[in-house]
Amino acid sequence: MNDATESTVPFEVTDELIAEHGLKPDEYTRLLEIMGRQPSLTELGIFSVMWSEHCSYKSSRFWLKTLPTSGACVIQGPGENAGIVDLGEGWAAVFKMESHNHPSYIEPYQGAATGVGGIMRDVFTMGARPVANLNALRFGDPSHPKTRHLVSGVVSGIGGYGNCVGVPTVGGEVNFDAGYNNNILVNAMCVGLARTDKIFYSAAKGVGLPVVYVGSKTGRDGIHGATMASAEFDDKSDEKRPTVQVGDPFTEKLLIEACLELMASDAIIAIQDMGAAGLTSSTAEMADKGGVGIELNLDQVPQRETGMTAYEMMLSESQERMLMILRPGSEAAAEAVFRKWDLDFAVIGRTTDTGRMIVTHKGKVEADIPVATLANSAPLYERPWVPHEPAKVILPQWVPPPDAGILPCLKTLMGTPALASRRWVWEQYDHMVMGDTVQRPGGDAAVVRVHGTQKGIAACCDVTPRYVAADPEMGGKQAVVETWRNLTAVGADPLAVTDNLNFGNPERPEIMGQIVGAIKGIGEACRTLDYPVVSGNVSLYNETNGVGIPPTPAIGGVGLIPDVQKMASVDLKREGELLVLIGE
Amino acid sequence: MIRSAVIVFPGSNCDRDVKVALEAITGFPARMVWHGESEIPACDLIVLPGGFSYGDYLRCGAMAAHSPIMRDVVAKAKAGTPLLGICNGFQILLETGLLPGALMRNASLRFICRDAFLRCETKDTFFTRCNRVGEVLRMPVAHHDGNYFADEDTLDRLEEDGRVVFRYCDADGAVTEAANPNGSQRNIAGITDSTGRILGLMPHPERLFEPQLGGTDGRRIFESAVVSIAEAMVG
Amino acid sequence: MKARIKITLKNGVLDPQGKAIEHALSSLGFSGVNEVRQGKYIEVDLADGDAANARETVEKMCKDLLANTVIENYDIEIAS
Amino acid sequence: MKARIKITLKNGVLDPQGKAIEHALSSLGFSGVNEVRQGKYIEVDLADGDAANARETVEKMCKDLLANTVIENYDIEIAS
Ligand SMILES: Nc1ncnc2c1ncn2[C@@H]1O[C@H](COP(=O)(O)OP(=O)(O)O)[C@@H](O)[C@H]1O
Repeated sequence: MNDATESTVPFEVTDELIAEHGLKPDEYTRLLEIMGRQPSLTELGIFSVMWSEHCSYKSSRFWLKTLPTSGACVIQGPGENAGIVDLGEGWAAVFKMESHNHPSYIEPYQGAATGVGGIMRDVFTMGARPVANLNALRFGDPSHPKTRHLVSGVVSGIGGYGNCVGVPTVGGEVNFDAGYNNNILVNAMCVGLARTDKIFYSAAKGVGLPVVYVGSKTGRDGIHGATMASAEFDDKSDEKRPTVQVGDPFTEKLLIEACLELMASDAIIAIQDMGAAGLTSSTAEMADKGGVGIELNLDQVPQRETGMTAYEMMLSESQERMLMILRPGSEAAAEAVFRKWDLDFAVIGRTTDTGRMIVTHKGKVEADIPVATLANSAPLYERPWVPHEPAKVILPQWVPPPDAGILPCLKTLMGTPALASRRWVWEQYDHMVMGDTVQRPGGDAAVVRVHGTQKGIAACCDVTPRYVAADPEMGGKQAVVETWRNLTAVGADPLAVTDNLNFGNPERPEIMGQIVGAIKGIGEACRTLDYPVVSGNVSLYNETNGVGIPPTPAIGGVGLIPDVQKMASVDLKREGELLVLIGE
Repeated sequence: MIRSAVIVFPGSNCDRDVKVALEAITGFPARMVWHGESEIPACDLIVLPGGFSYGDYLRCGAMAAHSPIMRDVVAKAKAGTPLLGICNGFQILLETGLLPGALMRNASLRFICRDAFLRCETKDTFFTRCNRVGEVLRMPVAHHDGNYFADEDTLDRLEEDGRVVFRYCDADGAVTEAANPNGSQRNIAGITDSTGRILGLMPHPERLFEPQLGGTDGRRIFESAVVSIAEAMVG
Repeated sequence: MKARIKITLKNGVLDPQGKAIEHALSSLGFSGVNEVRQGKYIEVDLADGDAANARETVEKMCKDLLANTVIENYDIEIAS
Repeated sequence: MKARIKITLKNGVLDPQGKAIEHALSSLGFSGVNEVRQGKYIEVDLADGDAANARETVEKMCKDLLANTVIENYDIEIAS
């Protein structure tokens, strides 16, 4: 063990410092055992983000493993930046959904915008051009004083980012419930298109390879963002505000074009976006997957601010950045591509055969950690849970018919926030850019053509939290099945799903019971329908002062329409046509 | 052979859409020209596409108007090469001064993406010769800054010279306030220069040029251009 | 009574617009630009003629609406 | 050397953003607001230490790029 580690920042490990890093006392003990010495501040920061709920899935991983993730169409299941399914004739759909709940509550415009930016990076990282964005949004009671501000900020943030990048936002859902008054949900989904022989992965396979940083410069953005995303809110959360990140969709657009341009050559061995926990998790994951060590020289990292410490650079969540492992000798050609698009490009390190992640800054070793341990040592909790007692069934005949008559009731229903038209939302999204939107928002599922072909990709997202609250397992199934129905309704063959599991504090057994129930339900429905889960995201601790959100496992479904001429849509085409009701 | 060129700025995002429409309608490949080039190869039509050049930062179109390629765009347009600016392209045309006025933030302050109806006000331009005056076309708008502004004198002059090409209207062709999606003065959706060869418009004709996309009204602008080009070739 | 309000991004908050302007200036041939930051400038014309009152009102306007205090600072100048 | 630039809409030019703010202020209960106008505020940090030079450069930046002089005025303040 190398114990020459010095920190440029003097510090003392206090209980507060450990707590501030979101680590429990026993987790810190475990860290000490792994390191065999006291960690430097940078090392403490690195472990804290890697072990955060957000990065490590420590509460949900045990149950996520029960989901069906394989199937005839699956090219890549969970475990990479996004899932991939085969569309035939050399085409693949790459997709994933991810939450940006906490940041969006604190700064709705930027929080939502950076959520969209992040999920698009997950998709184009794999070699896909993003072709459709969707989003699942939950807000509090419409009459709550904050709701209006949050809705308008989130919607314009999603539009502001997606419209500028030029990827159509074609679908999603918006709902209101007092249970989200203090914890809104912003789940963004992106679908991309790739050629099956041009898919890129994140494993840094090979020793002595250049580690390359591209995109925007690093600033002190969102330091601790990843741990914040897993910490409960309290009334003092206003104080955490400066960790908000600002998105730069213009740079993202350039980054997409530059990455896709370089991907057309054979220069890239591995690539990964710097999402939550930025440089830390991208380097750790790439090195771990490749079975190599990695050396970083932070002096080479493009910096936006002066005097940044190693700690800050390793934890920064500055947006619009990517990390690549290049084939030796291709640096100059790669650099030319990024310079053409006015993006930063820097070789910041090298892969090694030491199996260690060694971070140096200003001539000092700031972190020296075994890669495999760092990437795989996160605690795994099988948290106690209590099965949820399903709510009593209510039979229709128990509900008295309304006095007012059907028509006024229908009008009232259509005017409620739950059912009212969402046109106000999707008209703020450019849903037609790229010229392939053949079914616009407002129907059961959106459809975009596979560019230059007659194939269509159908996508939708759904969940009804009320059902999940009443019976997590049934509610989980219902959400999966609803996406299935929506895809079939436009004439698509459903292929696979992504999910975004939004819940309260998993350390409470009744919440854990909801999580377990919902995952069981989702798993069963997906297995039965041969409709595998290829990617997803978990967002826990969505609660304030001990009150959790309604359980909200959002499901994003993707299907294939072999010939868009045969697509179906909701609009009634002609007068005098027959209406048929099928099903029970 | 019809040679069209689409200028690509950093942040353009309707460049491919326009290329696809141009190629489908003219039957010939369209050339993409990077903003950093200094010259556009000789061509019969130049298009400045929609998008968010330079992120729409500072003012929409302001930075793109200073791109190296714009010197040649302006020179060629002044020498008679037809020039079409769509959405962000229209904003760029105003920033270069090739067309008068400015596009301000939408009156609602919101980005708006939906079909709009346009009344064609003149057929005496390169891009509308196949239209009827008073004809109603359906075309999508998708913008945050499409609120056309010019001072009263300029507006009067544009009207007198027949340079207002399209106005927002309802499905029946009535030019009403309710049909105005963005607060544009006098419901103006598109204007031309005095020669009728430079057209700037906010709606996107390339988004409705084939039945699968939901309509074909957008074709008309490109078809007029094709007829005009063919006629110029015949002489 | 006029209030002139400058709204600027807090230190360290990314300013994509400023960055793009910086870049555009340099490609226009302006050298020696270290940094550009873009903010908003708002003029509010108030009926109230009392400067102290006006400042207090405008302060509240900034907090409630004009500035996004999560990422922005504001600076108020009252002119008669 | 820092240049502070205020860019405002010319008189008579429609200001949708100002109008919307005016409206929002009144619905928040702020009364007595005659008018609101929104402009831009840009800070340029220059390497050059000479105030007269700086003003001239920034003047040119405004004309060339920062302001659209068809609809906007600008005002430059040089601070050291
Ligand atoms: N609810 C879920 N269901 C299935 N897979 C999941 C779920 N949540 C996360 N995953 C998978 O776990 C992996 C890690 O996800 P995540 O940490 O969100 O990626 P990122 O590094 O992009 O943030 C991904 O491959 C993701 O698809």
